Formats: sequence, structure tokens, C-alpha cells
Amino acid sequence: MTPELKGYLLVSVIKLVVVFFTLLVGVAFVTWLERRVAAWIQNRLGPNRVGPQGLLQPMADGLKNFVKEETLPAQADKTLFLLAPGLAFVPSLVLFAVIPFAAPFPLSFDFSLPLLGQFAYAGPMPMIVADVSIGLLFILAVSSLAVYGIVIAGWASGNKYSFLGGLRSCAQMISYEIALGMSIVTVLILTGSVGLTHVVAYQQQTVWFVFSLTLGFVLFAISALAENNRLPFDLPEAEAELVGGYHTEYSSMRFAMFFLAEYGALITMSALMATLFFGGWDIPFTAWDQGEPSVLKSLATLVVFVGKTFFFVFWYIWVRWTLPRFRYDQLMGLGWKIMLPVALAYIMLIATAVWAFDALGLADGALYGLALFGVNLVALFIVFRVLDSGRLIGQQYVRREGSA
Amino acid sequence: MPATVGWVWLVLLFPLAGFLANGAISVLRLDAKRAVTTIGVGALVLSFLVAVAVMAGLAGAPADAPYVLSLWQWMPAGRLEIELALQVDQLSAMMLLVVTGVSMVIHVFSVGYMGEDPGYARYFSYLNLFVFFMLVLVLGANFPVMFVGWEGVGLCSYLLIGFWFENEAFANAGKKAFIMNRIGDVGFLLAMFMIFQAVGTLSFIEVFEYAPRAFAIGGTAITLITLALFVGAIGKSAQIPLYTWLPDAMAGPTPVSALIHAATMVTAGVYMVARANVLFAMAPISSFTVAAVGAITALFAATVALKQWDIKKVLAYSTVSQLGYMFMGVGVGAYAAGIFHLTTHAFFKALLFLGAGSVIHALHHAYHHTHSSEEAQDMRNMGGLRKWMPLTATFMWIATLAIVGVPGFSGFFSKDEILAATFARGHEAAAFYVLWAVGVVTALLTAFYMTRLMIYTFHGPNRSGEKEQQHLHESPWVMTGPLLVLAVLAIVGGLINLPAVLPGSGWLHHWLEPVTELSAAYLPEVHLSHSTEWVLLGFATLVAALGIIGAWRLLKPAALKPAREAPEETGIQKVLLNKWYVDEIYDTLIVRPIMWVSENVLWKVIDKGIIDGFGANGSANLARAMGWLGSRLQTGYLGTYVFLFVLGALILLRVVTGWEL
Amino acid sequence: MLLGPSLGLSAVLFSLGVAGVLFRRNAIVIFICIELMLNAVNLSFIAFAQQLGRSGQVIVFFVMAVAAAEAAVGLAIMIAIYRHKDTIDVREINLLRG
Amino acid sequence: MSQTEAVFWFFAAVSVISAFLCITRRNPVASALWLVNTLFALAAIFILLDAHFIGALQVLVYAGAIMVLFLFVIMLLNLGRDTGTDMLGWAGRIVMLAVGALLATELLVLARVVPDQRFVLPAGTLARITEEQGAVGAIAAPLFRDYLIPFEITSVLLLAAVVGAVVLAKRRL
Repeated sequence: MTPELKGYLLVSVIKLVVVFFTLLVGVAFVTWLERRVAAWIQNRLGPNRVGPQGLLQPMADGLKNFVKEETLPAQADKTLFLLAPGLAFVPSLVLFAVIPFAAPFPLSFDFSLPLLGQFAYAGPMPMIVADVSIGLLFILAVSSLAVYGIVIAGWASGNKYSFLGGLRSCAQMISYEIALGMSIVTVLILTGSVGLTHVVAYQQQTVWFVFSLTLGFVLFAISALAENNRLPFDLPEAEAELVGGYHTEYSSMRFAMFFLAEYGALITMSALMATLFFGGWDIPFTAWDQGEPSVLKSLATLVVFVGKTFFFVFWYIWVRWTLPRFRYDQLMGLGWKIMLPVALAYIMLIATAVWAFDALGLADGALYGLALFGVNLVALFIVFRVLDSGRLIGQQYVRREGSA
Repeated sequence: MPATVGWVWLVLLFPLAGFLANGAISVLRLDAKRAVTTIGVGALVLSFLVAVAVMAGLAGAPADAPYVLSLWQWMPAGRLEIELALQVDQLSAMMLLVVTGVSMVIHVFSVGYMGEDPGYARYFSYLNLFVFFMLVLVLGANFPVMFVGWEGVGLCSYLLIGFWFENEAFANAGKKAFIMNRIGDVGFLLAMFMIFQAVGTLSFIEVFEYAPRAFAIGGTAITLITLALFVGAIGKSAQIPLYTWLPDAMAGPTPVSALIHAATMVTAGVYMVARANVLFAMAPISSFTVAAVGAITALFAATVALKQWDIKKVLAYSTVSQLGYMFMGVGVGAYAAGIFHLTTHAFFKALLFLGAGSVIHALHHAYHHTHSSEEAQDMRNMGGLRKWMPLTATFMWIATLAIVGVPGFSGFFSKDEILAATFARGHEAAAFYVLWAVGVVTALLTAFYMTRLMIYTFHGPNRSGEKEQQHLHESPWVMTGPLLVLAVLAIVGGLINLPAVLPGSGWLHHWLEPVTELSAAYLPEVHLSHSTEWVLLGFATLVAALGIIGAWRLLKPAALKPAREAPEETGIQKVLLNKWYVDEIYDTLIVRPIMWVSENVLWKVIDKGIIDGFGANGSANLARAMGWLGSRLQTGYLGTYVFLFVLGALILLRVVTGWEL
Repeated sequence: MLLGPSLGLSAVLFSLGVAGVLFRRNAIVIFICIELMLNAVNLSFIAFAQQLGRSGQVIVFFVMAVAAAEAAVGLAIMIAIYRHKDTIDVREINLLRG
Repeated sequence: MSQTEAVFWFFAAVSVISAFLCITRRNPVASALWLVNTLFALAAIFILLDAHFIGALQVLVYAGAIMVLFLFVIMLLNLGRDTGTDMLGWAGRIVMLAVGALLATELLVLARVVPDQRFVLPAGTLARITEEQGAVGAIAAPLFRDYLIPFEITSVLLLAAVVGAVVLAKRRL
């Protein structure tokens, strides 16, 4: 192996370890955050006994989960029952690998170790675990795998509630995955590339996509809620109907793994939203972060990125403790009859707008983005004011007069 | 390209839109007569205005090359590249004006004539569609586009002849027209194939440009091509031997006869020959054939017209005869003269038909009131109508004088020009003198039968019946107004091409020169001295006068009996009344043998015996037998099938890879 | 350049698919084996595409589209059969028996 | 053996073993999951063979959609449990494996084919195209230019499949 390759592998492994360790810590933090925010919204205290402000509560929970007894239902398919939590856990973390989380880091080294030989790396290190050329496709592909863990868990438990939860989740995720993918396509149209680094770079050159693709962002955010089985779309584990959904039969550490998977996906999705629509690690109103790489820039952009991600995590929690749950048929109706057509129409709209702007000779830039923002305002008005106004979901359940 | 010439596609657009709108109204059975009228007539008015603008644009900026407006690529296939293109030149602009103008007038007339018909919307949608296709035919910049129009007008003709399809005879007349036209179309198609084979393109401009290099003058190829084209023209323009559909086509509403079967569609053949004048000029044999067929048809149809009682039949045969004149003109190389006669004929023949329509309308109303089942088109039931319908009678007389060729009326100039051009080529071959003589005799007969028609219809005592007379009255203004317009045109139409012998400039002749000059190189220089022309003019006048006076003296309308009491005709009169028995001859020579062969050979032997026996039933029986055998192998288990399939695949693989490993 | 090994792998996977079709009786498993065969063929296309140009990849794209359509219709048929016969064992589905 | 080859052989082994397990597991759910594993290995091989986009599609479409559909139906019909074996007896299995082996041998003979050198692109061409036009652009160009009509026809096929599937599977329309 050449020194360059070894250096590259070394850097990759370090990035991998650091990022995923941070992510796991982040997950622990988010579980604490959820409970505290929930308590705050409900005007109570929440966990505040273990550590300052209860910050060590996740550690205590983890410890408890480790020492509890593992159960294996008699009806279960043993192999798959044991495999499922892992299947659920992995995709949510792997997704993070293609998200750029900071400006490039100035790093170059050349040293030798006994036995292992020479390592070399030549400067600036992209702050992304794997800068693959098919980033967005990778996201779509891997997020489509998340369904396996849940559906297998549900089925392997040998419990009809778990099974129903699993099937529900499967159908729900497949349905909303399409809307999710479609809303990402608009990002592709503007960027002209599937690499997430390009997506960030493009937003730095123009405006954030939340402006130029506002409706796309709305669609993405709604689909993201459904993809993560979060309220108001948490039908797979609706306690009132299905006991606990697909993880009813799980206990101790395996149960915790589902939890980790769920919150890991939550963080990843938040990071993705920040990257796709809010400029990623871009610091707004300055071009300072785009120049020569420096440690300071990397740190500053990292902070900005974490801040944006944190905001969306908070938004997730906020939604959860604010909105009531959808009924299952409403959920499917929303996904297939509204999200999908709107997303398809939106692709047409954006493609037409891009074509028209190009034909008009409008150059890429802030003006371009603002023109698209105008288009989006019109689209938003049409979708929410004209199309929706409360009719799309509830309509068919309004009892007809005289039929009572 | 002048801006207004670029608008030419609008001329097509309006009738098409009118067709769609009226068609929708008709299909949806909406009760919207006023809207139908507005749309149907309005489309034509707009079209006509655009046509005038196009003509003005072209006149303002005359160019050597035709303007071609290419809409889109239609059939790109290998070497064959056909564009949906419109060509505006002096010839097509002229035709554009004639077609839209006459159509507009006839549309207005139809408002009155068809006013009470339940199929009003359907009628106007067909009529608009016809105009659209006619304009496509005229404007097409290559043979295929022209062919689209060619077929389209055939379709509309079929639809309109069979407009009252509840009547089986009418429906059959429509089918007859359609089939006769198809026979001609084969010729057109063959010609297109041959042209493409020889020249490698089908666009008019290119074909006519390359033709001198691609063909030898008078060679076999060009002769065959032009003859095939002429076969197409024969079918469309009702010449011998494919003319029989036109008299039958009188089954359609009278305005349709005026528009399609007199003024526009049937002249398409003449237009096509004039359009392809280079090709015809390069093929003297074909040209002579055209002239000869035209002359014979003219004479033949005129004889038949002498003895018809149905007023529309007389006019129909007269149309066939006049078309023969036009072909004679274009056949002898006088293309401008042919188009000239086409134009004037459009005016006076449309006028005659509309006048006849007015008469029929009145008579029909009268019979309708008295619940009589008399034939409203039979001249034996008319007579003395000028008392009730003075306007119609006046206008019809104007048209008659025009078609007969009385000096001063339009037909005089156009007919004379054709005859003069034929006579002028007499010094090449005596055959042209014969053609000329035939033309003159035809002119005599024309004068005779037209006068006969007028006498029997408008003069002498009335034979309609006592009760009916009270209900006869002049047609409303929507019908007489168009007559007036056409009457004016029938009088002054000749002014567009006054010969030089009269103090005229021959405007049309010069106007068409850019189109006809291509062929001029292949035609002998003809020149008639002024004195000869004067003699010919005088002679023509004499003949016309002779025909009119002869008819006036010989015919006794007072002695004529109404149709219900008419005695059986005898001798030559019977032969003429039965149109020389041509339909019967066709029936005996062509239809019956084909029917016999179809039934006894094709159906009983080939179809039932060979195809059904061996082919269909035989193979079915074979398959059944094999299937019975094969079904012994079927277990119904998927596994077995797959296993056998894989075994077969293995064996095939062995064969493919050979036996070495 | 891995053309040879890829084609060899493709051949082995295809044969495994065929063997699976031959000795399974559950219609859905047979279906799964057919998907395996399709993928083996896709591998051949991809391998050739590397040598002969991108058309091979486009064909794979179409194969995937067709496979998706086939899976949708095929599984719908399975459900219909199951509803009718309460099994999808191909031994029981022998209405074709002549 | 270069690194690429090493990776190739690793995934080849994974795919063959998974495929074998796929056809021999009794439980249809297990079969489906082993097939998913094969598909992953194949996706990796596709990427090794410079087909990045197809590799991603393989995971997205095959593993993410088609196989989920399979699992879904298997579970819906409750075929995964207590069905006993659906395989042939021992004799049958041996015969069928023999047929499979025979087929494999024959195909391996075919696999030794060497493409006509006139048509073979220089090494690395595809990788270069992918580099220049991006993973998606590399396949988009031929797809939307040379294969536009098949592409459009495919959309009709998919529509027909959707309608067909709904008609077949829905109890009452």
C-alpha cells in the first residue's frame, strides 16, 4: 500500500470514529432533550436529578437497560428477532456519512510508524466522512433500507400487534419515501449534481434552498416526520391501538437499540434538512467561510452546522408535543393523494421555472434564487389557501346530513 | 416574404376551427343555430379577408420564386423528407381567392337553403372542413400535402353527397363518388412514387427545378408520370371514363353541388395539371391526351345534357363539359387560359347552381305545402317561373349568357381563349383543328341546352299545378344576395384577362407568368394574327347566337307535359335521356364480371375452398390435433415445465457453444 | 478489467437462480429466484458496459423498471391466487392440466 | 491481485454464498433477506465496474422497493411460519442441483468470450466519463438521447403494471 492510501485510510477511520461517537453522544443528549422539552411544553420539570439539570440521565437509562433481562418470546423467529434492532440501527447512522458538516479542515501530514510504515496526507481534509459522487442517491437508497429493521422486528416477534405495527410502518415509510425523494429532486434540478458538497456550495453561491425551494422544503419536512415515525405520523407504535407497535416484545438493550436508531435517524434527518435547505455549514451573510481553509473556519462552520441541526431536532420535539396523531387512512391519503401529486407538480413547476429563467438569460445568483422564491410564494399560496384550506384530509369523513 | 403572405396559415386555421366548433355543436346536439351560422360563415369571411391580404401582399411584392411557409417536418424517413409546407405563388394565391370567395358566397346562401334542415350544424361543419381541405390542396408545397387535401376534399364530397344518408340512393351516390375518386387516386399515388423514384424529392419547387435534368423531353418516364397524374385528375375532375359520379353527386344539397361539384373540388384536376405544367409540357403525348380527353368529354357531356329533365343533372353534365374545356386548354399548353376558364366557370356555374337551388327551394316549399310528392327538380314540373321569381330568373339568364359565351360576359373570353389556343396549334398537327372543331360544336350544344333549361324553367306556361302556384315565391335575401354577387362576377369576371386583340392587357396571363414560364421553354411559340383572332371571336359569337336562337325556335314549352303525364321517349332521345347508357355499360362490362368473379371464383373457390379450407380451418384443425397430442404431455405442474424448459436451454447451449469445453 | 470474472460470477448466480426455480414449490420463492436470475443478467450487462460503452447500463436501467413492474403484477397475481386457493404452492396450482 | 480484484472476489464470494442460502432456506422471509444480501454485494460489484448510478439504483429500487414488496406480501399471506419445507425430496434436490451445475458449466464456457477488440473502449473510459459528467450524467445522456423512446415506453409499461396490480389485488374495485 502506498503512503497516500494509508494516510487516506487513517484519516477516514478517524473521521468515522469521531463522527459516529459524537453522533451516539448526540443521541443520548437528544433523549434527555426530548424529555426536558416535553416537560417544559407541558409546564412541568422533567428529569433533573441525575447530574446537573439531569444531563446524566441518559447514562443512567443506559445502565438500567444493560442490566435488565433480555426476553425472547416463544413465538419469535430467533435469528431475525435478534437481527432486527441492528438492521434498524445501521442505516440511520450510515446516512450521516455523506453529510458535510463543516468547512474543509487544513490538514496534511507525513510520518512513519514502526511496523506500519509511512503515512502521508496532503491537505485540506473535507469535513465529510465519505464524499461519494452519488450523495443524494446514497441518502435515498440507504433511507429506503431503514424499513427492513422495523418490518422484520414486527414480524419476527410473533405478536400480532407488533406485526401490524411493522406492516403499518412499512407501508407508511414506502409511501412517504416517494414524496421525500421527489422533493429532493427539485434540489437536484437546481444544483445539477447529486453530491451534497455541491449542494452546499451552490447554496453559498446563491441563496438557501429554503427560499428558492420553499414548497420543496415543506414537503421534505412533512415526509421526514413520516419517515422517522414521529408524531403526528407515529402510527407504527401508536400505544392506544397497538400496545407499543413493532417493539412491543423487545426489552433491555435491544429495545434501547431501537431507541438509538430512532433518535439517530432524527439527528440525521435534521442534519439533512439543514444541509439541503439551510445551506449546511454555510454561515449566512458572509463569504468569509468560503476562502482558504483554516482551523478557525472549520470550527466556526461546525458550530453553525450543529446549531442548525439542533434547531431541527428541537423542531421535531416541538411538533411531537404539539400536534395530535393522524388516523391511519388519513395518513395514507395524505401521502398518496396529496404529497405525491403536489411533489410531482412541484417538480414540473421548478423545471419550467428554471427553463424559463434560463431562456430569459437570468444568471445563477441571488436574483435567480429570489425569482424562484416568488414562484414558490405563488405555489405555496395555491397549495395552502386554494387547495387545502382544511378540505383535503378530513373531507370524506364529514357525516352527510340526514344519514345519522 | 411580405408580412401578409406569412399569414397564409390563418386561411387554413379559420375553416378548421369552424369545423371543430360546429362539429362539436353537432356531436353534442346543441341547439345553437345562430352560433352555427356565425361560426360557419364567419370563418369563411375571415378566411377570405386573409386571402385578400395574402393576394395583396403578393401583388405588392412580386417575387420570382414562390414563398414557402414550412410549418413542420412531417415525414422524415431516409431520403424522403416531407415537410408540411404551404406554397404561396401567383397560381395558388389566385385559387385561394376563388376558393374562399366563392365558398363564402355559397356559405351565405346555405344559411337560407339549409335553414330548416335538422343537420344544420353537421352541414356547416362538413362545409368548413371541405374548405379547409380544398385550401390544403391549393396551398400544399409538395405532392403529399396536396394529396392530403386531395383526399380530404374527396372525403368531404362523400360526406356531403350522402348528407341525407337516410335515403339509400343518396348514400349510394356518395359511395360511387368515393370509389370513382379512389380509382383516380391510384394514379396520383403511382405518379408520386415515380416522381420520387426519378427526382428524389416531392416538393414542387425542387421537382420542377430538377425535372429538366431528370427527364428526357417526351421520354417514357415523364410520359408515364404525367399520364398517371392525369388519371388522378380524371377521377377528381370527372372526365371520361370516370365522370359518372358527378351527375349522381347531385344527390347532395344544392349549395354543395355549387361549391364542390362545380366551382372548386372538381377543378382540382385542372389546377393540378396547371401546377405541374412543366412536367406536362415535357410530355407532348400526355398533353395531347389531356386535350383529347377534355374535348371528347366536353362533347359527350354536352350531348347528354341536351335531353336531361332534372335541372341539376343538366347543370352537372354542363359542368363535366366545361371541365373538358379546361382540360383542353391546359392540354394544349394554354395553362393561363385553363385557369382563366376555371375562374370564370366558378362564378357562373356557382351562380347557375345556386339559382337552380333557389328554384328547387321554392318548388320544394310549394310541394311541401300541398303535401304533394312531385319531383321538385324536374323541369317538366316548372315553367313560367319568372313570374314568381324575377330576381332568380334574371341572375340565371346572366349566368346562361356567360356560359354560352355571349360577348361581354366572362365565359365568352375564357372559352374563346381556349379555342384560340387550340386553333393556334393547328399548324403543328391537324388533330388540333379537330379538337377545335369539337370545341366549337360543344359550344353550339352548350348554347342549346342552356337555353332549353332556361325556357323550360322560367318561360312558357307553369306546370307545377294549380294549388302549388299560390305557394311559389321569390327566395329570401340571404339566397338572392349571393346570387347578385355571383352575377356581377359572372359579368365582369372576364375583365381580368381581356385578350390583346380587344384593348385588354391579359392581366391574368401576366400574373401567372412566373408559374407558367417554366413550361414555356418546351411549348412551341404560338401566335395568331389579330385578324385570325377577330375571325375566331366572330365565329364563336355566331355559334352562341345560333345555339340560343335554335333552341328558342325549336323548343315548344307550351306542348310539354308535367312529369307525371310525360310520354315514353324514343330513339336517340331515349339514348340521350339515359346518358348513352354509360352506367349500364359500366355495369355490364365491369361491375357484373367483377361480381361474378368475386362470388364464383374468389369467394366460393379461393376464400371458402382454399383459404378457409386449407388455411384457416385447416391450420385450426392441425393445431387442434397437435394440441391434443401435446396435451398428453402436459401435467399442469409448473415444475415440470421449467424442468423441460431448462433441459431445452441446455441442449441449445450445447449447440451454441459447440462440443468443446 | 474484470470482464471474465464478472461473467463467471454472473453464470454461477444465474445457475443458482435456475436451480432454485427448479426445486422450490413456493411461488413467491420461485419469484425470488427469478429476481436472482435477472440480477445475474444485469451483472453481465454491467460488465460488458465497462468494455463496450454505456448502453449496457441503460439496458440495466430498463431491466430494473421491468422487474419492478413484474414484481408488482406478479405479487398481485400471487395474492389473487392465494385468495382463491389458500395456498401458493405450485403443486396445487394445476388448472392448466390438459 | 490488485485491491480492486480483491474487493471484487470478496463481494463475489458474498453474493454466491448468499444466493446459495437464498435458494436453500426453508423460510421465505429468510430467502428474501438472503437475496437482499446478494443484491447488496452485486451493488458493490456494480460500483467496482464503474456503474455508480446503477449501483445506487440497485439498492434503491431492488433492495429498497422490490424486495420490501416481496417481504410485505410474504408477511401478508403469512407464509413465513409453520409451512414445513417447500422443497423437493432428496433425490429431486440432487437432480436439480446437478441440472444447475450443468447449466453453470455451460454458461462458464460462454463466459470465456472475449469481445471483439475493435469495439472495446480503452481502459478507464467509463470511469473518465463518470468523472466528467457525474454519476447521473453519465447514464442520463444515452438514456434521454439514444434510448428516449424505450424510456417513454417504459413509463407506459409501469402505468400498465400499476393498473394491473390494482385490478388483480383489490377485492372489490
